Amino acid sequence: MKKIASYPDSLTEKHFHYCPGCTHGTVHRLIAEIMDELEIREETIGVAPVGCAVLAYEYFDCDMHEASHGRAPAVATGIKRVHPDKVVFTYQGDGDLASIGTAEIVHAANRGENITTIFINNAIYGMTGGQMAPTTLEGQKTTTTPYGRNLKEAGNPIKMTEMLSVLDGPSYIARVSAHSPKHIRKAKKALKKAFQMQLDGKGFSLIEVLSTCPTNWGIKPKDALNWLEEYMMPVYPLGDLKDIKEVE
Amino acid sequence: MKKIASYPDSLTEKHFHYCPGCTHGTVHRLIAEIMDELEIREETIGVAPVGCAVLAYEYFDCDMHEASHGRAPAVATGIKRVHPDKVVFTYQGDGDLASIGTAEIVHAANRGENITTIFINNAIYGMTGGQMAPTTLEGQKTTTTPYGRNLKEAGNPIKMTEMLSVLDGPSYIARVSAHSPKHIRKAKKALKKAFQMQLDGKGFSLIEVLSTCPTNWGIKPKDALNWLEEYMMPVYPLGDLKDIKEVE
Amino acid sequence: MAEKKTVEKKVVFDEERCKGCELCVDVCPVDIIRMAEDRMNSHGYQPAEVPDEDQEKCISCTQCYQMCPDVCITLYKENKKD
Amino acid sequence: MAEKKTVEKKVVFDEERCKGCELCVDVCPVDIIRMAEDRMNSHGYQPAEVPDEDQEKCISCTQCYQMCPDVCITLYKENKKD
Amino acid sequence: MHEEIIMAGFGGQGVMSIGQLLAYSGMTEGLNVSWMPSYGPEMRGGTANCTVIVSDSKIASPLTSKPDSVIVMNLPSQDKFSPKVKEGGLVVTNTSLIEKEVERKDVEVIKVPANEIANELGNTRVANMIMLGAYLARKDIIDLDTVKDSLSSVLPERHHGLIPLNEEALDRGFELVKEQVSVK
Amino acid sequence: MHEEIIMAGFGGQGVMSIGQLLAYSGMTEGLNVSWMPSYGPEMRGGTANCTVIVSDSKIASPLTSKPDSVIVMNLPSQDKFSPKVKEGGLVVTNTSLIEKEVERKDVEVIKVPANEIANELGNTRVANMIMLGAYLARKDIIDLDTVKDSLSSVLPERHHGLIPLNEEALDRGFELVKEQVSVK
Amino acid sequence: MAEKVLMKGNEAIGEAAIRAGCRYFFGYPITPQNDIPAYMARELPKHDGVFLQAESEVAASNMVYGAAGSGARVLTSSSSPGISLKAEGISYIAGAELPCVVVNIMRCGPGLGGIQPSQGDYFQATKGMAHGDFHMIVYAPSTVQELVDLTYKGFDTADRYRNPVMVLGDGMLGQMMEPVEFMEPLDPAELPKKEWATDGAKGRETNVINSLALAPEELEAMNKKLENKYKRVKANEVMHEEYRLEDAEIAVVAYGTSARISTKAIDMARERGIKVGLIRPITLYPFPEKEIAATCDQIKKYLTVEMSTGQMIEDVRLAVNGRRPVEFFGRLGVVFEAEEVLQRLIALGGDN
Amino acid sequence: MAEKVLMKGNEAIGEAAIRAGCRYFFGYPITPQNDIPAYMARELPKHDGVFLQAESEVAASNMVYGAAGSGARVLTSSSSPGISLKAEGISYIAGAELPCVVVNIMRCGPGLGGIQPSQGDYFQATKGMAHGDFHMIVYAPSTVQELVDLTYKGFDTADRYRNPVMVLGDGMLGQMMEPVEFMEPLDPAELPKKEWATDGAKGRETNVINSLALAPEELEAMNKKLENKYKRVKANEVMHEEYRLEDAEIAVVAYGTSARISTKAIDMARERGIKVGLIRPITLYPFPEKEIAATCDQIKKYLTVEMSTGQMIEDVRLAVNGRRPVEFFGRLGVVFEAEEVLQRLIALGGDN
Ligand SMILES: Cc1ncc(C[n+]2csc(CCOP(=O)(O)OP(=O)(O)O)c2C)c(N)n1
Ligand SMILES: Cc1ncc(C[n+]2csc(CCOP(=O)(O)OP(=O)(O)O)c2C)c(N)n1
Ligand code: SF4
Ligand code: SF4
Ligand code: SF4
Ligand code: SF4
Ligand code: SF4
Ligand code: SF4
Ligand SMILES: [Mg+2]
Ligand SMILES: [Mg+2]
Repeated sequence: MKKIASYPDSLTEKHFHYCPGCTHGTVHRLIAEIMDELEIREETIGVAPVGCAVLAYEYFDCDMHEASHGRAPAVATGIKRVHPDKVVFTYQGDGDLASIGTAEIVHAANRGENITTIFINNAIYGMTGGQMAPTTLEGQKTTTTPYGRNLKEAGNPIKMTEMLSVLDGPSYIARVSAHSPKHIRKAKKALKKAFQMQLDGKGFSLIEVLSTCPTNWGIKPKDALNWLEEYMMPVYPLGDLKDIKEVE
Repeated sequence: MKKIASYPDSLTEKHFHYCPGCTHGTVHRLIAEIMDELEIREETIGVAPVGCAVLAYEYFDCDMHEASHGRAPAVATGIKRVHPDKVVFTYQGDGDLASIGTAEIVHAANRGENITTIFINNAIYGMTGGQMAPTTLEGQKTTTTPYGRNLKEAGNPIKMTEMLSVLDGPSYIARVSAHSPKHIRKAKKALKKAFQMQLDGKGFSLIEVLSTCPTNWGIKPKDALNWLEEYMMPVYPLGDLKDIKEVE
Repeated sequence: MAEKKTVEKKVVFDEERCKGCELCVDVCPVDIIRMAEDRMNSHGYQPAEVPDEDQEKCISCTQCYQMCPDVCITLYKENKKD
Repeated sequence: MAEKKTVEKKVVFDEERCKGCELCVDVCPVDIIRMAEDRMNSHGYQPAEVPDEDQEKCISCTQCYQMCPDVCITLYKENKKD
Repeated sequence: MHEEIIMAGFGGQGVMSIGQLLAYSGMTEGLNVSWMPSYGPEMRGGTANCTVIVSDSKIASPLTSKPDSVIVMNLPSQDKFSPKVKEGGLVVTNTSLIEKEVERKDVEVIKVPANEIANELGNTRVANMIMLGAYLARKDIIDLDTVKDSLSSVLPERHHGLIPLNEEALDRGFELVKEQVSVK
Repeated sequence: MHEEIIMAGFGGQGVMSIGQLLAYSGMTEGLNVSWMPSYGPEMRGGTANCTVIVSDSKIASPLTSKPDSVIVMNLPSQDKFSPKVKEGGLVVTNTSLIEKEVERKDVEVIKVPANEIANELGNTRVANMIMLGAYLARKDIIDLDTVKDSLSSVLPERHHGLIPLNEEALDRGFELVKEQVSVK
Repeated sequence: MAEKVLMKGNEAIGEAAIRAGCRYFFGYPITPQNDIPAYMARELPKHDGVFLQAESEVAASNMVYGAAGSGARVLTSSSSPGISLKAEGISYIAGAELPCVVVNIMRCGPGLGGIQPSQGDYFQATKGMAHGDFHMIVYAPSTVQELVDLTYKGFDTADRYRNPVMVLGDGMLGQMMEPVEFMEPLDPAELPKKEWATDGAKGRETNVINSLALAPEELEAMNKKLENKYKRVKANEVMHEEYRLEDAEIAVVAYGTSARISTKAIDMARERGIKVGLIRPITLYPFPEKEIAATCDQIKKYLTVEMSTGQMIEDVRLAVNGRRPVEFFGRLGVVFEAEEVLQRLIALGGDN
Repeated sequence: MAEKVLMKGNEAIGEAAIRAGCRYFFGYPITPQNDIPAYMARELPKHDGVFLQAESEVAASNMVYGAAGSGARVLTSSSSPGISLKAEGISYIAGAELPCVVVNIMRCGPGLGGIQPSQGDYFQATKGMAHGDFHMIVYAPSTVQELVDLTYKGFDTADRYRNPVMVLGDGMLGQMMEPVEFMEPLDPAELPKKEWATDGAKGRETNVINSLALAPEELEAMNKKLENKYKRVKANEVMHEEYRLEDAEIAVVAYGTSARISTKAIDMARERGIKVGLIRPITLYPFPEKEIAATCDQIKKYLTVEMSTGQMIEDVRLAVNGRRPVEFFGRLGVVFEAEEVLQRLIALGGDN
């Protein structure tokens, strides 16, 4: 018998602390597989966010740097400027990237900083127990929008990825989803391309991954996958938003 | 003889501290005229930035609130939420709005905060003596890009206004210029519309005004007008970028 | 069939990692994954399993592997060359 | 012409506000604005002026007013109804 | 009277609620009470616990490292907290999920097949109330009726329909122990 | 020897440069020196000034409120700084731009039509050097030649072509005062 | 007397603020204070108030700056790292002399640290919050009831002095539930009008909210004004409490959570015949300096107890001014137990 | 001996950093320190270094966090309000135990304040920089030469202790020109390799830069480790200077600009027969506590002189510990003159 799918080398043995069915884990696996496939584990420095993925540095078996909340792009910039020949990626949640870290991601993108950003959009603040994220949907109930997000008061679900695509700096920006095997495969392709862009020196790339938070959405993992497809995808349509080059 | 143009009522008698030929003054006058014309001086609370316009609170003859650097949109949000029936405007430079204050302007815009923002883009940090702004042009020499702005290292001239136009919150976004009487008249029209939008409760509006900084560009006031037209306008094309409604 | 002593597993679960989210169950096109009802891992989760009798039915589509957020699943396939 | 004692000014400058930037000079279509060479204000600037003899030439286009960053200029026009 | 209790179990087993219920009941009876959760990013799916103190004097710390009693609803909780109980203290353990014996000889152990009884009542989720009832039967600090009366104040309104079931669960736990004790 | 000088004028009149030139020259002659600009968002188009201290002992503060001398190149500067000069101190004033007399009787005043002389030399911008030359003629703290030699170190390279002109300007200011003084 | 309710410290803060007439909350989530924003998000709309989740703590403190300048009673809350991000904004609020209440439910740092209760932000709260010579008035409650009382009072104090007020709690106080009584709610419409607020210059001179002073003399004047205000605060606002101090020879000095745990240690020590009492600063700024100094004749030794490596101890030593030894007991990251303090008291009491 | 050059304090800092092997600068403009970034922007490219103007101080301090974690010698600089914005980042850097040098060219606050020189950030620099129990090592130069020497030394100290170092100057020191000598430049390639740095886990265990510790015990351990480090710092790194102290009965305690102005006042007072000398802390953290305490037998009175409303005076009082009176003279917003200090000394000396 031959192994056709198994635990990637670039993950440590540590069990994820994520809730049952949380797709943070899925994306971790994809990144690790890509590190395996591109053989860059020993060349890579990952930057962990503050958010549910705060312990990402315990899972990725490469050098890791924990950032302060929202500032992963700045931390990554510091690292990349010192080691332009290494691979640097950031992993950020929607609170981290689209709220407190707005300035940092906009400017890292605009500088075309040669890093790869993985942006986990789960429409909520997972770690802190389910507050509104800037990407929370209209009408969605969270602990800080107990009556459902009201656009007049709490603003609109923010389209960070569309917004960043307007800038000149980024080389590749795409939105993918982690809610089905098919989409997960596509997500991996996009992620791999984003890393390849960096290896090719093309500058900033960002992949937004629509992700679930069964715990704070208050539904079962399976239902979370459906909720994502039914409610999130229409607001955050999938696809490439910017691509300066085709990587084969 | 009848007066056909004179010092607006909504300006105090204080002399501007701006350098000779600096178009900050021009924009001040336009705003004051609009306050006069809309008869809103006593209803208006202006928010001054940190930048050359830091003393704007000495010039506008309405209630004024000095903000910390870059945070005028947040300060204005605080004010507007307390006084939703008053007119609130912010006046910000390109360092203030497009650099340190990126997160605050993005989120005020995205919330559709019912305020009016005047964004003075002079492609430089005026007040601090001529450092690179995020809007500084490629190759432009400043004290922090002494060899000319190099896009690879210092990033791209940022298109804040285009970027903000992608969001759902704003009602009216336009770019105008203050380098000739014709353009100044157009600028006033746009500014007035932006205030009118607020009065009509339409939400966030922003007018970017291309402006000169003869002192830190190191050229004569007249030459600055030409430099703006020749070099800035191609990078920052004028026009309406977003408009959810026609105001007659 | 009588020749085989132990089942050669095609679908192996790391039960300690499993959190019983059931995401793998749904995506299996041949419906062989189920939640173990007789045991719990040390975190209190009932792990997913493919019963021995169903192991052969696996068509190696890797859907379950793709879907498992906790990377619990190792998949094997008969060597083609045999 | 002999009837008038003092020139009725159409273009009046607040000389203390003026910073001598010369922006008004350029935009005047009838070219009547010039920099005063004989005086300086307290800030050390030579203010702009329209000489008395040229005041009448002003066509009230307001270009100078529009352009002046320091809002130094007040413009008058003959009353139409006269 | 001064009683320090830790209640622990998997997230979702309702240990926080019985803690609040107990504290609330204590307050209604005019006692000093405090309720303190373990908080923060517990490993997701790990254990949850809270500490309740009921006392007739002022409560200094709402935490305790040597509780008088623990109510443990799963194995990790038993492993973690039963060693901490005071000598002579009480462990109420959920034998439905915990096969392992409490290893200490110097504490009293009350065994409650809480999930089984709850299932009998038709809803696993009231296993917590059964545990609390059992505890209350042994520790006579608060009247069972006070606790029942407090249900409507502590349970969120949408669960008020379940109050009778919860009362029944409290009773079942209570009776179970009263019987055991009287048998002894 | 301890000399505290303030030089002041409109922005663009070059008072900062003559300050630096003086400080640099002092350093070359082995003296302790400091140069301190007024900094920050001066009202744009307002006055600029700097303080230079040249001393044979350690310099405590690089600022002074009672300078030994002031060099003032415009009226606002004269209004602001001439009242601050020590009793018996020196005011070097630019009569090309300042008609007003220095009101104090207890200080020495040297009048230099700096702009006029500079215009004679063909470049208004060297008025500052004329003022410095005049100052140096009266205060014998640093050798004029040292100052000339320092020009190449202090002026930015792109202005090195103007060194002869600057030297001439220094000389003209210097001579003007030497004459006045000898006439006296 | 009002009915007692069982309430979490964090939520009690929210309710107290609303009863104090606060109708505006701007904040950003952070553990262990998330119940405050959640409470405000739920309750403020019922009072026509505004809850706004800001994009960051930096933005939140500037929204507070704006709202406070507009004359509103306004609350923000956060926990340690978030408070650091509010630093610049708070300095502006202090510089512009605006009232507001800032809650810090401390967790353990530095950096991301952990979410365990801690008192490691004492220095920050009382001395070095941000650049420049300013102070917040800092209240240190030790029970849920005091969280309520001091939050409520905080709004008054803030208005009276036009100064930011901090309520300094920790994760334990914020998360625990205790019975609590509330005061009658205040109607914000009946609060005195703030004549200086920016609410549109209708029929009056314009108002300007500002902390800039370019001329050195103005700048000094602005700072002198603040300095004088702090002198008034020091003279009038000090609060502290004493426990079993009458005949004590050892005094524990502790605030907040540390103080409540220390009372138990003191009771235990008293049982063993050790004459020990408690001095509990309720205001950390102004610090009860004179009040502590006044005990020096009687007290032979002081023991400062903190959940930090020793911060308030400096203020205690400044108060005692060398007249008596001041010892320290502290842990951080871990909430200590009364027994641990007792051991220290026994050691100290032993050589009496 | 190297040649003397006449240089602005700010630029001298930049040159000293480069000579110390610093090749990375991340910062954001602010008066009165703009010559530092300008210098670095001009000079770093000549040394294959990186100058990056960050989008904000928050971003700058996090870029420093990243670069320091990657093993580089890295500099950032700002002035008071900007330092407040760096607070959270600095706390992370301290928590993760990373070396870097942070320059604060103080201006006068609070809020926007003014750009006049000030020493109003002493508390912030030495005590309450941000949340949590950590300290920066703080150098307080008083001449341009010392700006150079201490910046250079700062990089070494930072590396040795894996701790952020602050060089605390003020607008006067940053803006003034003085003659200065430089040391030989260091080649960064020859600095000892930082084994802990994140530079790709080639053939080794992975490195993690982190300040998170969720378990209480880990959190306490992390803090204990820091505490022990600070003890070592206190034992080994104190620097101070004395001037005319031998037979003095009054000691002025002052640092930086205040100290240099005070020397003149002391000379003037000496001329009048007042026996006064100067104690000048060069490190503000660790503070020369023992060194000051050692003078208490001889000195009868202390006068703390600061450009603030009185911040360092607390550390002086803690050192003196009540044995002698400690008086204060200070102005802020305005740089005081030697004469003003002299008057105070005369007043103090009068009742000898
Ligand atoms: C300065 C600061 N502010 C707030 C927090 C609290 N905090 C931790 S994670 C988080 C948001 C997490 O949400 P997101 O980024 O969407 O990640 P998720 O947990 O959903 O994956 C917040 C607000 C913090 N640690 N630091
Ligand atoms: C927190 C903080 N950082 C930096 C500064 C310094 N600063 C003042 S204005 C300014 C930038 C001004 O540029 P811009 O916003 O473009 O306005 P302009 O002067 O060009 O009109 C900076 C960096 C400050 N005051 N506060
Ligand atoms: S809280 Fe949400 S995002 Fe966080 S681990 Fe749980 S499911 Fe995932
Ligand atoms: S520095 Fe530039 S922007 Fe500022 S006032 Fe002068 S010309 Fe205008
Ligand atoms: S690989 Fe496919 S067929 Fe086999 S168990 Fe997994 S999902 Fe089922
Ligand atoms: S998807 Fe993974 S974690 Fe979930 S039940 Fe299946 S094996 Fe277990
Ligand atoms: S109004 Fe027109 S014509 Fe008259 S002075 Fe001005 S620019 Fe010239
Ligand atoms: S435009 Fe205005 S400021 Fe400029 S020269 Fe003309 S009048 Fe004077
Ligand atoms: Mg999220
Ligand atoms: Mg600008």
